[in-house]
Amino acid sequence: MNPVNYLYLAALLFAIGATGVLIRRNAIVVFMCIELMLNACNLAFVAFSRLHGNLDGQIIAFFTMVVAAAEVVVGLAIIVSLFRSRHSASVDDASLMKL
Amino acid sequence: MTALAAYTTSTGEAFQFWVLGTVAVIGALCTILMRKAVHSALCLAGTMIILAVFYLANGAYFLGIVQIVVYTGAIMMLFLFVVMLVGVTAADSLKETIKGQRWLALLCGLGFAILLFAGIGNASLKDFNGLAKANENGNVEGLATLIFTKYVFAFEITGALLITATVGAMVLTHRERTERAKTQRELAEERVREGKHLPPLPAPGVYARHNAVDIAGLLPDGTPSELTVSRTLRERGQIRDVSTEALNDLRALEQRATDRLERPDLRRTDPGRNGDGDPAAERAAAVAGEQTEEASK
Amino acid sequence: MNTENLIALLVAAPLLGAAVLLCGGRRLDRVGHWIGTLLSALSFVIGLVLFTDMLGKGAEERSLHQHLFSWIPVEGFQADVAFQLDQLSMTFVLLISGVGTLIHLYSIGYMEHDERRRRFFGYLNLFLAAMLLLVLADNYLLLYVGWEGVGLASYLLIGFWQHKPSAATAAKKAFLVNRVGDMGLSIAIMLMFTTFGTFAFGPVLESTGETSEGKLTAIGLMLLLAACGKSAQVPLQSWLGDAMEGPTPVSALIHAATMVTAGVYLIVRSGEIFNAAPDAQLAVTVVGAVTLLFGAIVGCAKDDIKKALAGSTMSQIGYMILAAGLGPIGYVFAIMHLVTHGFFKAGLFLGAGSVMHGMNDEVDMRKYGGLRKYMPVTFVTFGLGYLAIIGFPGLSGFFSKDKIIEAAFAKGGTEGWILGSVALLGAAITAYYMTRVMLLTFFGEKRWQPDADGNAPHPHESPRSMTIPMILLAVGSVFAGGFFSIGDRFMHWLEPVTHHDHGDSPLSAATVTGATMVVLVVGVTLAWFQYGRRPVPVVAPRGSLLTRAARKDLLQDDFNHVVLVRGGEHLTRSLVYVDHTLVDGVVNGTAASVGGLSGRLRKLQNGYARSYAVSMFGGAAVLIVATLLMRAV
Amino acid sequence: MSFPLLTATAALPAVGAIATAAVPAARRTAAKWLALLFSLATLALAVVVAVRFDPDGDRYQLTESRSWIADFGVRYELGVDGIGVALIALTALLIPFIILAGWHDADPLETKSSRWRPTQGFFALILAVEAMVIISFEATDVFLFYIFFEAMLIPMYFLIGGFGDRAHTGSDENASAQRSYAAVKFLLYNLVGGLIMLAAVIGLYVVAGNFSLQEIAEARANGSLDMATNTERWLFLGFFFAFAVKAPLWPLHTWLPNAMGEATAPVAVLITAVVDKVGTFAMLRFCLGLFPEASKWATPAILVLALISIVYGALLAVGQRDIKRLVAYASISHFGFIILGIFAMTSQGQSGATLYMVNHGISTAALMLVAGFLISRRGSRLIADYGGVQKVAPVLAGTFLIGGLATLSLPGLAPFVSEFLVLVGTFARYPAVGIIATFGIVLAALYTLVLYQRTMTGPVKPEVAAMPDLKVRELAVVAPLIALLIVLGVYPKPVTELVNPAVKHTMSDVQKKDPQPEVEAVK
Repeated sequence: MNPVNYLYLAALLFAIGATGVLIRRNAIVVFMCIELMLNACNLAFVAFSRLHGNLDGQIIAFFTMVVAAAEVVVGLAIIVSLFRSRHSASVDDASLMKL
Repeated sequence: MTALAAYTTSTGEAFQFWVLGTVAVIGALCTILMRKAVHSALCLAGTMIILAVFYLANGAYFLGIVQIVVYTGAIMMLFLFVVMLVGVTAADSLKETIKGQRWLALLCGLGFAILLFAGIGNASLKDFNGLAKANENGNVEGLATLIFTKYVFAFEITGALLITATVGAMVLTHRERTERAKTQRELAEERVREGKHLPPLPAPGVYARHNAVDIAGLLPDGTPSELTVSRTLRERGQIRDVSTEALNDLRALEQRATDRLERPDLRRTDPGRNGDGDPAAERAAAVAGEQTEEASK
Repeated sequence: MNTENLIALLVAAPLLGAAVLLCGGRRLDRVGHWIGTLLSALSFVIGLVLFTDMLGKGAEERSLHQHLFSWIPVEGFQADVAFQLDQLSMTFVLLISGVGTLIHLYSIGYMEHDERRRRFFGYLNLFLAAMLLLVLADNYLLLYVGWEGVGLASYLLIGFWQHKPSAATAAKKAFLVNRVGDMGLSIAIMLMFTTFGTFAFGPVLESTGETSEGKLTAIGLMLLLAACGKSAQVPLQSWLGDAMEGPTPVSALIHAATMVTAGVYLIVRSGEIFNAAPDAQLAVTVVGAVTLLFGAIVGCAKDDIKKALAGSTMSQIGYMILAAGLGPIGYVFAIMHLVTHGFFKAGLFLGAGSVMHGMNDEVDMRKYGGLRKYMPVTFVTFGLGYLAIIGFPGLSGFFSKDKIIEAAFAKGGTEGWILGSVALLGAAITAYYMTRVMLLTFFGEKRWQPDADGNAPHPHESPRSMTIPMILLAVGSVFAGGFFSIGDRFMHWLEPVTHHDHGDSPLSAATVTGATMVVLVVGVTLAWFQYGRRPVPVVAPRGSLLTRAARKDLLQDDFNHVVLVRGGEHLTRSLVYVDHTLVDGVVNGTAASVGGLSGRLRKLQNGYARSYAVSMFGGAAVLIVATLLMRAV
Repeated sequence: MSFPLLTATAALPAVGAIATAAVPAARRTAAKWLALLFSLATLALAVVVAVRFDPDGDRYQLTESRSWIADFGVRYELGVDGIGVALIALTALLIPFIILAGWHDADPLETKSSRWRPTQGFFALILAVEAMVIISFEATDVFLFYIFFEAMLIPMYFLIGGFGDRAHTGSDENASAQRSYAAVKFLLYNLVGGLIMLAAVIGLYVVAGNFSLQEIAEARANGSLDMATNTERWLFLGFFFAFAVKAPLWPLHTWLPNAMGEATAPVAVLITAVVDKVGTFAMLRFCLGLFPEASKWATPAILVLALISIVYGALLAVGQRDIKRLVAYASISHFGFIILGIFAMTSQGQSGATLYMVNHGISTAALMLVAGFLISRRGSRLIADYGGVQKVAPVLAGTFLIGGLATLSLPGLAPFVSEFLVLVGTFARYPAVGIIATFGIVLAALYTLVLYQRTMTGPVKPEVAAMPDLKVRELAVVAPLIALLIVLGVYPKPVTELVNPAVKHTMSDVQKKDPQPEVEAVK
């Protein structure tokens, strides 16, 4: 088997995650989908590091995880405060981007 | 160890890839298709664990572990906490509100997938160097050397980022109490002034058949009083109702009876179940459904 | 001293008067009229001085020039303020300032009861200045200034009683019709500029030989258009009748003696151009002949004494234009008739004015009658003017008009015959309508009517200040013609400028004179039979078709009204509409459509984060595709 | 480096504007006097410029040049030729009269609070406009010119929209609605023109590499910079469009009647007599100076448009019911003459056009200001509301008549000289065009005399029976203008001498020779 299949898998997961971001209304699920996309990227990085035979890819993946962690923390905090204020976690309720 | 993550892959790895890969994809699909956030979270967790396995298979041992510990262990748990906060059983309806959004989304996703596949397919990635050399004196050591030499600034900055994120989260969630907390006396006077229920709020469900926090207590005339359920539950709409409880149990009994005695099905003619429109009734019905299933085991 | 420097003073004196009187304000009300009269008299005196000085010189060096300053110095364009005083201008100067002074004098009495008399004299002086500038200019552009100046003065004077809407309208009409003529003049000047590179009289007139006849014809026709406007010739004659709304002295000075003859001056001055362009000349003669009859016919039908006289003015100027169109044969006689006409027509108008003065400003001749006993001086002077204009042997009109008829025949060929006979016919009609005026006014029984305020008229002779000018003019109209013609004085005087030549007339002078006498008698008797023997109805009878048409200026006004005024109104109204809807609408329409488009576009901004996300995602995909394609290419 | 005279001339009114705006609300009269003082000082400086300018010297004089935005080769370059001097003098001359005429136009109504300071704003804005107009007459750097050409719109917008004619027809709301409509229309039209010009300016920079008028012109002359024919034409059109909107040329004229109708009479004069002149001036300096070939290419079309403007404007003037709109359409007709003279490309035509800019400024100012006095007395702009004024207010009527006669360019008054020059200049090259343009003379007489007859003559209307005659202040405004009209009509030599050399330069720019008369007559 050619390890490139990992890349195909990553692409598939990424696409699925993206679709999820687009179709789900629940902010938490949207976040999960984003996590899914990030993980797909990580998988790709890892596969690439295997491809190139050095560890930089893994480093990047590592950083991605850290950043993802930070992002999740902040994001979830936002969701919580949002839920407090309007008792709902639906992204559509926050349609304030229109005047 | 070095045998793994070679430039070619053993049949074992292939087998593992095909099996786990399928599961991972299914997990991802479930993540985006489950109606309840908690289910999505669980599926996602599954997918992530599988990814961790793949990391290991690709010679990224450290990452594999971190994946399990940090992601599946920390982040997903965080998710679950929030989900609980927002409501475990709260299931969002899959009815799309924005016109054409769903189709556009699917189109984009599909198109993007095809695009990536095409891209990867074009790039002829045949010869994998494999990590044998890179990992020869340990994967972790290799990473460490890189992190603390080449990527040290990035590392520091990431640390700063984490701190900031933590502080940010606290700032966001922490609510400053601006006014003095009301004393009991003031609260009492306030109640009297408003003239609604003079006594303090009743404890939930304690006068009812079930001592459950999410069941409204019955007033002397037998009608349930929503006041007795805590606000959060009320807002999540997770109040269960004594009467519906009883009815469901009854129905379950009858069901079993019919099953056993092959009587004609009564559900059609049952007035209690046509709870369309009113969401509370819907939720009740859903809950009832579970109850029956549980009961039938 | 050098007399040339006096020329500017001719213009300056009345101009100063105008300035003083118009800016002076009320404090000059009591002396204003005297200032005006004195200043016009002053320019007359200067004219006399120059005249005597000119007589002292030989015929050739009589043309004086005075260059004041360069007016419009522009690359390749030379316009100076410079004067030229030769015999022709001299004649006009004397006529204008002389008659002008007399009429100033007359106006003192005539306008006595008008509280705006000062301004009236200011306008009169303004007119004199402009008219003198017109005849003294040594280039066409400066002449144009005078030309429009007199137009302005006549506008102001016709509309002097502005509170009367009719007067205001008449003034506007006069100015507008004149403007049409002025257009001709300015186009002529432009043509001269492109052809000769200048528009000074000297260079232009000397180098007529060097250009094509077509150009000269064009210039000639444009000049003719100008002359038609100013001299009330067909087809631009319609304003003169209405111009009688002005005070009578104005009618006498501007619309009889001087301004209306400016057209004749222009044509005679541009003689060389016309000599070299026969077609233009023919057009001139035709216009003259037509107007001659037109005016005469109109004059027959009018009951308003001033309008009748206006008709006659028109027809007399027709004579002059006709003569001027005849070329060197006629120029001299055109000017001669112009001068004599100046005398007797002014006299007639002043007489009419004095009659109206006595009859509470009644103008309808049918309400006069038998006035000879009540205002003898007026009667006598008017009568002399009458005899002069109909060409009674020995009086001014006889000589001048007779000569013109001769010249018309002398043109030769069928044209000669046609023109000559037209002129004769005109003479007959003149005799008829003038006799009619005379009889209606001074003979027959009284047909006086009380005026609007109900006070019956009691005719009386006018004050001295009015009668003296009338007497002087009467003298002029009696003797001027004879004085000019005996030994052809006038001809020799003007010859250096206009180059006279005797055409070969098919008829002998005697024959023509005889014919004139015959038609004269016919006309008079005809009029006497119609108005002398029978009593005249106070209310005008319906009259024949021709009469009714003539009363309405042969329907020329109605034509103008229907075609020009109505058409113009519709045009402007529709244009205003177009401007508002179309021109403006296009712009506003664009604006509206842009607004609509943006309104439709903003629907995309539904504010839902997810749909924005879709577009971002799609955009990213598109970008990747683009980059891949770039890579591929 | 000698004293920067031109900068001073432009800066003085700007300083004045700031000073006037800074006057406290209570000291209203002080603000007026301050503004008048500054405008007079500017006039003095303008006179100095005119005196220091030597007609026979080189083309641009009193030049100043400082580096400004070095990266884009934008320089702060000033310099005047005869035309510029004439127009600066006109501007500086008219502003004091405008201020004096608008003395009470911006007094606050009682309803407003005392903190509201309309008077200061009004006069400050007028001075600001003056400053910008003057500097755009001086700028020899295209970019510098463009900036002030556009910046002019801002104060003008507020002058039109903020200080409307009190003598409006209909209710206040209605009036303010019309006013803001007019102001916005003015702004939009000119902005669109300006944007297109901006594109052309950038294009010019791309082609030529700098913005300096002189350098580009020289480079074009000695062939070191040759534009492709199409490039030049597009750039020309870009510039010309903006100037044609400002001028205004048919069919881009419709903003002018609204603006002049709704603005107060002095502001209307400011628009038509001062600001619009920048458009025609710029055609002469930039269109012909930078794009001679394209100018020649576009001439036929422009001549046709100018002819349409002349006849069309005059006809619409005849059809107007509103005095100020009538004057506006008359101005459109006159601008047609100016543009005709510019693009006839004969020295008579161009001298005439320049002279016409000056004379039209003065004559329109005279007519419009008197009309403003009339309107302020009766409180109506409709011609039909007047009649017989001449009997109750003879001086007003007289001045009005003289202004009208100047508008119909009566010989002896200034406009005649310029109009005739334009006509001759046009006729010399395009006889047919010249003849059609001559019809404008008759139409001008028509609308002027009809206006005078309807308002001034006839029986006295009861509403005007008590109308007072011109006051001293108003007479002080009108008399000098009329005197100037007469003087320039009889002795225009000072101006023509100023203008002729400049015109010679422009003619050499477009490399055109005057058509020679077929007969070289003996002089």
